[in-house]
Amino acid sequence: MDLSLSTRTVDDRTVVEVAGEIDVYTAPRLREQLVELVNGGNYHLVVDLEGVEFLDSTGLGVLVGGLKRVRAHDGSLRLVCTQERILKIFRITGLTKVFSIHDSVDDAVAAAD
Amino acid sequence: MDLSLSTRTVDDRTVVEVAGEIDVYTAPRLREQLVELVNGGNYHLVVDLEGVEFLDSTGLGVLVGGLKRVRAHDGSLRLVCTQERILKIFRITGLTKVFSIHDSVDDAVAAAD
Amino acid sequence: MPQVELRIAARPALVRTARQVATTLARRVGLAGDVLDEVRLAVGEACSLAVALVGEGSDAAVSVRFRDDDGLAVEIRAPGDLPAAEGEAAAEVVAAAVEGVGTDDGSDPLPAGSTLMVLTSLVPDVTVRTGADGLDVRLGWPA
Amino acid sequence: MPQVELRIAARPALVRTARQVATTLARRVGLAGDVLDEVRLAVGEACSLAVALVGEGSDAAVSVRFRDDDGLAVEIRAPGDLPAAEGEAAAEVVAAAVEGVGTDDGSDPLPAGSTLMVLTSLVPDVTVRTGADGLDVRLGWPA
Ligand SMILES: Nc1ncnc2c1ncn2[C@@H]1O[C@H](COP(=O)(O)OP(=O)(O)O)[C@@H](O)[C@H]1O
Ligand SMILES: Nc1ncnc2c1ncn2[C@@H]1O[C@H](COP(=O)(O)OP(=O)(O)O)[C@@H](O)[C@H]1O
Repeated sequence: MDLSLSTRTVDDRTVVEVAGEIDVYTAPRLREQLVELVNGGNYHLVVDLEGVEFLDSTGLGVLVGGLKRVRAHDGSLRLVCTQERILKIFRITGLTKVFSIHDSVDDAVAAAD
Repeated sequence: MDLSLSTRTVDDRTVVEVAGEIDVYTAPRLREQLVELVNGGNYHLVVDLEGVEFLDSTGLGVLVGGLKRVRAHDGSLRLVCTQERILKIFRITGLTKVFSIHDSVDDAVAAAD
Repeated sequence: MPQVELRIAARPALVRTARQVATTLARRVGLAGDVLDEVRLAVGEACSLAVALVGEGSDAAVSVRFRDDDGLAVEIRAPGDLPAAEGEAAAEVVAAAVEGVGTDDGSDPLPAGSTLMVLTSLVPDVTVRTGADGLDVRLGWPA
Repeated sequence: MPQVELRIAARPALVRTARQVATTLARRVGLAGDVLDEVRLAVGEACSLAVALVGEGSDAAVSVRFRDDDGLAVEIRAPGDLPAAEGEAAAEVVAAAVEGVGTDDGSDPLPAGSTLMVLTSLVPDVTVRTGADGLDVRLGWPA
């Protein structure tokens, strides 16, 4: 399955719903999406990974890159993920300490910054 | 999916139910099964291909070989197949004229020789 | 998917691997439905011939190359020193080379003729060639 | 499945193909459940590194070899003239060689460090080596 991206606004947050595989081939499209949002003044992002089937370290790199970009504007990038196989990769690389990871989009949107 | 074989008796017919892939790797097992049945005096066979996902010309060769073996004993080998993708291979190779192909095991068992 | 090559040892069990890779790549270039089944079957047929030709004892590999320049092109090669022939004659050359390999145990001969029938019926572009460098089967599904 | 080699052109799109073949073969040797995911991820990580190292312009191929002597062994190789190093040092060599390749357009650098973290966490036997003949990553899942 390829990558699919869709974006919507919930309260003052921008939710990016990601589905499919985030790897060395598809990650550039996710990066472009995040860069575009930040360039468009959206500094509070929620990236919903519930539909993600595969995530590798290139994908992690893009998420870390997105986090740096929003932080440069005092923004936030929160993740939504309950899938054990995806969470495992964040744990292995120590990124569970870097990202706020939520159980649902509602939770992530409600979280204070 | 690998090949699975199961054999049962219906009236005076021996029904061989085949499931999975019949190819150059698995076909020898089907051949052994048919040879064993014929050696055991079972000359009226019904080979049920409804569970077959893949059949190549090696598989066809084994079925033709089985037909020759039972015919040497005035027996019969009938096939059960309604799957278009499998029937197509019999059609391409002209084997629809060689085999009696039935819509159900009941039909095949009921058919007179 | 400009260039993928799969090299398999000459073992029947690996023909399925070649079929799976072929199906994956065919889907990738946008083939779908019945054509996918045809790619799977045709690549499997060609690889079965190639594996039989090389023989299980050998260290030589069967090569399956995929290109997507225009639709899908798959080239299956097996090494071997064979008389030069093309088409049906090439299929007969392979059948003769393989004959006796697996038939002494009462098994059914490899149906090289029906392999070719399947290939020519299913594949828009087919070339089967034999020669001093072995067997070369080219299958093409133009876009 | 004694010996299968997949050779892919150095294109990111083909890393998925390598992952799919790896998963297929891992299943074939009897691996299941979480381990399958781990094979998929680890082979993908190593191939991503290898593809980045070779670079898209190049004609050189990335090679992925599979053996099943004892569990599953996968060896990923990419040509290149690199300083000799092993383990973390080798990952740094690759990171340095790749650096600047894809970063001038504001993209994020290839996380060679986290690649190695993923590999060493997931794979029972890992060796990463660089040298005059390029990158060599060996992954092993003993039976
Ligand atoms: N792709 C990645 N995979 C795993 N860890 C990463 C990745 N990119 C960065 N990190 C690590 O995440 C941590 C925090 O990253 P970040 O928030 O960007 O802070 P910094 O500005 O210190 O790099 C750092 O320790 C960094 O090494
Ligand atoms: N594997 C095969 N695939 C396709 N056709 C085959 C195969 N094996 C045999 N045939 C063809 O099937 C036909 C009938 O076969 P069979 O009943 O065994 O008769 P015969 O004894 O004349 O070979 C023959 O024309 C033969 O060429």
